[in-house]
Amino acid sequence: MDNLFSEGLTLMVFGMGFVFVFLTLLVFITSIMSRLIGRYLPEPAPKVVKARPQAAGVQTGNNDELIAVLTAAVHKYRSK
Amino acid sequence: MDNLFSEGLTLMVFGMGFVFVFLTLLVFITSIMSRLIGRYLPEPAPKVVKARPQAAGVQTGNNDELIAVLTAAVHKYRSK
Amino acid sequence: MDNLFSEGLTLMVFGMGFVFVFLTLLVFITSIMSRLIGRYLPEPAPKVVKARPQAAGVQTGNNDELIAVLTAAVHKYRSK
Amino acid sequence: MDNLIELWQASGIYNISVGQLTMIVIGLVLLYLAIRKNFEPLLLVPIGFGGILANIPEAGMAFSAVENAIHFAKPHVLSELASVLGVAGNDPHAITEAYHSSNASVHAAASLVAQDAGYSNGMLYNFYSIAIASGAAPLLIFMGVGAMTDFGPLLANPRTLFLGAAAQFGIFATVLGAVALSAFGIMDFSIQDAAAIGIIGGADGPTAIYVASMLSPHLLGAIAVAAYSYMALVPMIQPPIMRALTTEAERKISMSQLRHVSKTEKILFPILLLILVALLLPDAAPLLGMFCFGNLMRECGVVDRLSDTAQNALINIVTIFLGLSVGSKLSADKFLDMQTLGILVLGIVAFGIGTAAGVLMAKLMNKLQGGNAINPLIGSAGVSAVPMAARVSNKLGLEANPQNFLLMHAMGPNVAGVIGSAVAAGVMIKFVG
Amino acid sequence: MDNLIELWQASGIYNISVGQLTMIVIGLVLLYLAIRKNFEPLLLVPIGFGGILANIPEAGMAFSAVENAIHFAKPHVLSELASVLGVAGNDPHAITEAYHSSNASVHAAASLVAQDAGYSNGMLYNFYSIAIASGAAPLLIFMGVGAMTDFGPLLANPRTLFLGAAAQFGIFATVLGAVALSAFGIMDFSIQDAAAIGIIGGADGPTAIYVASMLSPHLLGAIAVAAYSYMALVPMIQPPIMRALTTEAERKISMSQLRHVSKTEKILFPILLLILVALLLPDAAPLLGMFCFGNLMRECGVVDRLSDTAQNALINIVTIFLGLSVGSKLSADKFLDMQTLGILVLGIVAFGIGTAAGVLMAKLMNKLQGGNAINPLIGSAGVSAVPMAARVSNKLGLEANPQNFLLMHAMGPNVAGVIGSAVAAGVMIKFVG
Amino acid sequence: MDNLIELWQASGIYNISVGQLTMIVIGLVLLYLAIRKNFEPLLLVPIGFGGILANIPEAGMAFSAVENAIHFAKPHVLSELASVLGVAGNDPHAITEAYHSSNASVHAAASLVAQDAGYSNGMLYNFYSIAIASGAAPLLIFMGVGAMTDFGPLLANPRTLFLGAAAQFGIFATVLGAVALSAFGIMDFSIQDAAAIGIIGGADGPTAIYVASMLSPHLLGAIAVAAYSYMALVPMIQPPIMRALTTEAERKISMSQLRHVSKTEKILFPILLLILVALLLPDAAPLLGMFCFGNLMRECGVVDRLSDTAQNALINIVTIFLGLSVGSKLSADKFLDMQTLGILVLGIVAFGIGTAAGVLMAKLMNKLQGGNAINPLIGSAGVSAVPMAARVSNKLGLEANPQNFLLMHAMGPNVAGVIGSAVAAGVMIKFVG
Ligand code: NA
Ligand code: NA
Ligand code: NA
Repeated sequence: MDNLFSEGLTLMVFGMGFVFVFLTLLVFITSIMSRLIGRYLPEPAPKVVKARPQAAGVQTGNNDELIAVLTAAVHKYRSK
Repeated sequence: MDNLFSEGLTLMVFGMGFVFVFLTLLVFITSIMSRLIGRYLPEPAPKVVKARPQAAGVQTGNNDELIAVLTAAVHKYRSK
Repeated sequence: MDNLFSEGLTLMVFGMGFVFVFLTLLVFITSIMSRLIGRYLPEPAPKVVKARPQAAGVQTGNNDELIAVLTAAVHKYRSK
Repeated sequence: MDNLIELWQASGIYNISVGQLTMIVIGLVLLYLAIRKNFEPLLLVPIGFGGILANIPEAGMAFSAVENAIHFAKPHVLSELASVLGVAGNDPHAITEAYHSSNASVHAAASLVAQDAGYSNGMLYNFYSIAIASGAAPLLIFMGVGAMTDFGPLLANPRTLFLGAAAQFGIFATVLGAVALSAFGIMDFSIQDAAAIGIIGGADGPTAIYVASMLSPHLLGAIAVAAYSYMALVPMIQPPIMRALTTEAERKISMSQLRHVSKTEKILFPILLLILVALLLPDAAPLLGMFCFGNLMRECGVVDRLSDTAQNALINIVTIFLGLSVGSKLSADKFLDMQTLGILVLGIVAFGIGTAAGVLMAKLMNKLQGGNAINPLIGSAGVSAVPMAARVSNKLGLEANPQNFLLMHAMGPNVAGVIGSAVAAGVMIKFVG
Repeated sequence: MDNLIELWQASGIYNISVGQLTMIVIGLVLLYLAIRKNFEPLLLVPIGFGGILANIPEAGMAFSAVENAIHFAKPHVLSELASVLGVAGNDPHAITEAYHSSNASVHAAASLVAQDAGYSNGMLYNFYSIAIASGAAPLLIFMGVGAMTDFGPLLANPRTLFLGAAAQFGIFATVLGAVALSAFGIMDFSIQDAAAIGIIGGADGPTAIYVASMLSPHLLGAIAVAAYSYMALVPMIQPPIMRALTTEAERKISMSQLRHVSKTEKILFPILLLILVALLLPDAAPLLGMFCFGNLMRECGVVDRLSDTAQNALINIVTIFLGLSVGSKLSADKFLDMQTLGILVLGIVAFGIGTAAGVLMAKLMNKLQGGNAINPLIGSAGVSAVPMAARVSNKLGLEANPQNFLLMHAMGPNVAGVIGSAVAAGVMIKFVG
Repeated sequence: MDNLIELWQASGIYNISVGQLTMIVIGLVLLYLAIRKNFEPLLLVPIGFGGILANIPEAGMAFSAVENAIHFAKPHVLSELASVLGVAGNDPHAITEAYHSSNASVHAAASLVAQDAGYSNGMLYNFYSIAIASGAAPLLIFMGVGAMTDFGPLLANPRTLFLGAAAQFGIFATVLGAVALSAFGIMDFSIQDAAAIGIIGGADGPTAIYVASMLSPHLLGAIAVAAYSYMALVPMIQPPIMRALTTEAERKISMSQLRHVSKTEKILFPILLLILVALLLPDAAPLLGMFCFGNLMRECGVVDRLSDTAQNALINIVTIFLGLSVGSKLSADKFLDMQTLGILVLGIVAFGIGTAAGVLMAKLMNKLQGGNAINPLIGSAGVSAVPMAARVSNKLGLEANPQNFLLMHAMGPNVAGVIGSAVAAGVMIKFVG
C-alpha cells in the first residue's frame, strides 16, 4: 500500500517536473528562434495573401463570401 | 441425395419464414415508432432548410443552383 | 570478379535487348490498333466536350472561371 | 544464349495454358461489358482486370507463397514442403492437395518454408486475404451503402417491407433448385454451395460476396460475376415477368403521395433495426450492423465528415481492393467448370423468381386489403438491385400511365430488399455455416 | 421443429445476459448524448455503436477466434484448447483465464486451434488489433490533429506554454488520487491503471487511448468514454471553477493583440519540438513525432495534398475504425464494475484540478511579472480539449468585458496543453510502462 | 534521485550516437531541400521526417520487437533469444546477426519471445512491413500514377516509344558501372545491389523502391533518396548534356502538331500493354499491371469515382506511409557507408547516360528516316521523371526557337520511359531476383 502511494507521488513529482522543464525549454528555444528569424530572415513586405489550394470544407467558405457579394449585386440590380 | 434435398427444403421453409417474421416485426415496430414520434415528438413547423456541410460532389449541386440564378440575372442584365 | 562483371554485361545486353524488343512490339501493336480504330471505329463528329465529374481540386477551377465571368458582369453593372 | 532460352521459357507465351487464355478472354469480355454496356462498371472493371492479372502465366499474382513454390517446383523446396505437409514423395499435385486441406498450423508452417525458399504471396492473394477472407471489405462496403441509403420512402410506407420479404423467395427457391440439380446428379453442389448460389437472388453484391466467402469460397468468383452481371441485366430480366403477371389496369394504379418523414424517425430506424437483429438473428449482425452504422452516420447529422468519407474515399478504396480480390478468384480450374454454368443458370432463375414473388405479393396485399393501394409494379423492386430495380418499376409505370411516377414508391421495397437478403444471409450462415 | 428450437436457442433474446442488455442501453445513451447533446459526436457515435455491436449476444463481434470457440464450447474443441493452453479438464472459465495469461507463442497456437475448428475473429476484434493494439490509429489521428493545428497564437506568445504545463497537474493529481483510493482499499488500481486514468485529465482523446492501450488495456473502454464525455462537458465543468478563482477585475483584463507570426517560424516550430523530444524524452517520440509531422505537412506549404488528406480522408477513416474499436472494449464484465465508477469520478476531478491549476498559474505569472499581461481566464484552456476550452475562456471573457475577445489568446495555452499532455504521457510510459 | 538518473540515462542526449546525430542532420537537410528547394517534396518531406524519427535514440521506432529487445539487453531476454536463435552466449551482436540471417520460422519464434518480454515493433517498422516489404505501396502508387497518366501524346506518335527505350540504357550502363566498381575492389556490390542501383537511372520513384525492396533492401534508403533527389535535379543535370549533344539547328526543329487521339485508342492501349506484358515478361506484371489498371480506370470513363480516389485520397495516404517507411531505412549503419557514396555517384551517372542515350536515339531516328521529324531535345524526356524532364525539353526548345513548344511532344517519350523502366525492372527481377 505505502509502496503504491509512494510510486504515485514519485510519478507526480517527476512528471510535473519534467513537463515544466520541457515546456520551459520549449519557451526558450521558441523565443530564440523567433528572435533570430525576426533579425536575419524577416518576412518580405506583406503581399496580397494568395489562397493556397484548400480542402473542400474551406472552399465553401470562400465561395460563400464571393457568392454573397454576387447575390447582393444581383439583388440590387433586380430591385431597380 | 434425399438428405440434401430435405436440407434444402428445410432451409427454404425456415429461411422464408424467418425473413417474413423479421420484416413483419420490423413493420410493426417501425409503425409504432412513427406513430409515437408523430404524437410526442412532432417536428417543428418546417423552417427554411439550412444546408448542412456537404461533400464536394453535393456542393456542386448547390452551387449549380445558385450559379444558375446568378447567370440568369446576369443574362437578363446583359440582354437589356 | 570476372564472373560478376560478366553477369553485369549479360544483364545489360539482355536487358537493353529486351526493352527494345518489347517497346518495338508495342510500337507495332499500337500503330496497328490505331489504324484499325481509325478505319473501323472512327470517332463521331466532335461534339461539345461534356465535363466529366471532377475531383474537388478541379472544381475550383471551373467555378473560378464562372465566377470570373459573373464578377465581370456584376462589375460592368456597378460601373454603370 | 542460355539466358535467352531462360527468358523465353519464363515468358507468358511459352507457359500459357488454354485455361489461362480462356480466362483472360473472359476478363476482357467483362471489361467490355462494363465499359461499353455499362454493366455495374464500378465492380466489373476491377473484377475483370483482376481476373486478367490472376491468369498471367508465371506471375503468380493470385497465388500464395506456397502455391508459387509448388509451381516453380524446385526439388529441395518440394521435399521440404512435402515433409511439413506430411506427403510422401515430391508430387506437386499431392502437395497442393495436402496444402489446401491442411489445418491452420500446418498451413502456417508451409508458408514459412516457402518464404524461406524466397517465394512470397502474390499481390492479389494478399488483397484477397485482407479484403475478403477477413470479411472486412464487404462489411465496409455495406457500411458505405448504408450511408448512401435513404429509408424515407420505406418509413413513409412500411408495408412495402412485405414486398422486400417476398422477393427473397428467389433466394430460397434457387437453393432448392441447386440441391435438386445435385440430387438428380446433374451438378455436384453441397448445401453450402447451394446457399451461396441462392444468395445471387438477393441482388446485392456485398451480401453475395460475404456469404460466398464464408460458405463456399471456391465458387466466389463465379457467384460475384453472376450477381453483378444480373444486377446489370435487371432492366432486361424483369420487364417481361412484370408484364406477364400484371394487367394493364393494375399497372395503371397510381399511388398516393408519400407522407413527409421526420428526421427523428430516420435516426431511430437504423437503431431499431439493429436491436431487432441483435434480439433475433445474431448471425446477421455483422452485415446489418455495419449497414445500420452507415445509415446512422448519414442521418444523425452530427458526423457528416465521417458519413461523407464512408460514402466516398473509403467505399471507393475498398471497392478497388474488393474488385481485384474477386478477380483473383477467376482461375481456370475453378471458373471453367460445369458448376459455373449451373451458377449462371440458377442465378438468372433466382432473379426471375424473386421478381415474380415481389409482384405477386403486391397483388396479394391489394386483395387482402381490398383496395388498390399498391401498384404491383413496385413489387419487383423488392429484389434490391438498388436503384436499378426501382427505376424499372418507374419506367413500366410510366408506360402504362404517363402521369404515374412510381420511383419513390419503389424505393421502399428496393431498400427493404437489402434488409431482406441480409436477413436471409444470416439464416443461411446460421444453418449451414 | 428441431431447427426452430435451434434458431430460438441461437437468438439474442434467448441468450442475452443482464450485463449485455445494460451495455446496449449504455451504448444507446452514448448515442443519445452524441446526437442530441452534441457530446464529441465524431467519436461517441462510433464508440456507442461499437459498444452495442460488441454486446450482441452470440454474434461475438468483439471476440477473438479462441474466445468464440470457448463461448460455443464444443467439447472436442475445448479439450484441444485445454491441451494447448496447459489446462487440466474442460472448464471454459479456466481455459479463458489460461488464454488471457498465456504467452505470445501459446496464444498463437490457441488461435490456430480455434481457426481449425472453424471459428474466426470477430470483426471488431480485428479492428481493435489493427487500429489500437498496434498503436497505429491514435498516432494517425495525432498526425491529423497536427495537420489541423495552428501554432501561430502560441508562437506569438510562447509564455502561454507555461499555462499548458500547469494544467497537466490535473493528470498527476489524479494519478495520486487513484493510488490513494487503492491504498485505502476502496478501489484496486495498479500504478499502470492509475497512470492511464490520470491521462483523462490531459483532455486529449488520442493521447488517452494511446496511453491506456499501452498501460491498461482492460480499462480502455471506460477511460476513452470518460475522456470524450468530459471533453464535451468542458463548457459545464470549467466556468464555475474559473469564476471561483478569479475576480471580476481579473476577468476584465484585456490582452494586447498578438503579433504576426512568420511562415518560417511556423515551419521551424514542429522541427524544434521534435528535436527537443528526441533529446529529452524518446518515449514521447511516437506521439509528438506524428503530431509534429502532421503540423510540418500543414505549414511547409509544399505538400498540401498530403496535408489535406491527413486532415480529411485519412483521419476520418481512422476515426471510424478507432471509434468502433474502442466500442469493442465496452463489455459488461469490464465496464460494469466499480472501477468504472472510480474512473468517472477521478476523471472529472482531473478536469477540475487541471482547470484550476491553469488559472492559478496565469495569476502567478501576472504576479511574478508584476503586470497584468495575462487574463487568467485563458489559463483554463491549458487542459487542451481543443478548441472547446478556448471557447469557454472567450465566453467568460466576453461576459466580463464585451470588448474582450480572448479566443486567439486562449488558443496558445490550448495547443500547449496538447504538447503538455503528450509529454506527460511519455513520462508515464517511461516510468510505469 | 534514482528516478532522475534513470530519466537522464534514458534521454536522447545521453544515448545519442554520432551516427544518429549525423542521420538526423541528413534528415533535416532533406527537409530543407524539399521545402526550400522544392526537391520532390511529396516524397522527401515524409522521407526526411521518417529518417529523423528512425534515428531518435531509445525510441526504436524503426526497430522490430526483437531488435528493441536486443537493444535494451535485459539478460534473461537475451538468453531466451539466444536459445531460440541458436546462439551460444548472450552477446547482443551475435544475437542480432543470427536474427537477421535466421529463417522465417526462427524469425517468427524470436518475435514471439520479444513480445512476451513486453517489446513491440516500432511504428515505422510496422509501416515498412505493411507498405514496402509486402510490395503493396509502390504498386498502389503506380496505380495512381497510371490514373494520372495521359497516353494521348504517345499514341499520337508511337515511335517516341523508342526514345523511352533508349533512355533505359542509363539503367544498364550503371549496373555495369556498379559491378565494375566491385570488380576493381573499390566497392562491394553484389549483382542484386548493382541492379537495384541501376534502376535509379529509371528516374521513377515507385519502380526504384519496388526493385530495391525486392533485390537489395539494405540499400533501399540510399537508393530512394538518390532517385528522388536526382529527379528533382533533372533541370540541372540534363540541359548541359542536351546542349553538348545537339546542334543549334537540331534544337530549332519544330515538330508537326500531334493528331487527335480517340477515346477508344486510349481505352485499348492499357489493355494491349497488359497483354504484351502477360505474354512476354510476367515478372513485370505486378508493376505494369497496376499501372495499366490505373490508366484504364482513368480512360474508360465509367468508374470516375474510383479513378479520382486512386489519384487523390488513396495515393496520398499511401505516399505518407511509403515516405515514412523509406525514412525508416535511413539508419546510420546502413546509410553512413561508402556504398551510399557509390550509389550517389552511380545514380547521377545513370541519369546522365540515360539522358544522352535518349538524345542520341532521336538523332539516329532522324538519320534513319532521312528527315527531321524529331527534335532531339525530346529524347532526354525518355528517362521519365514525369513531367519534369518533358518540361526541360520544352524549355530548351523555346530557348532555341521561341515559337517551338515541345511539351506535348516530349510527353510521349516521357511516359514511354515509365513503361521502359518498368520493363527493365522486370528483366532484372527475372535474372537476379
Ligand atoms: Na435483396
Ligand atoms: Na492536455
Ligand atoms: Na524511366
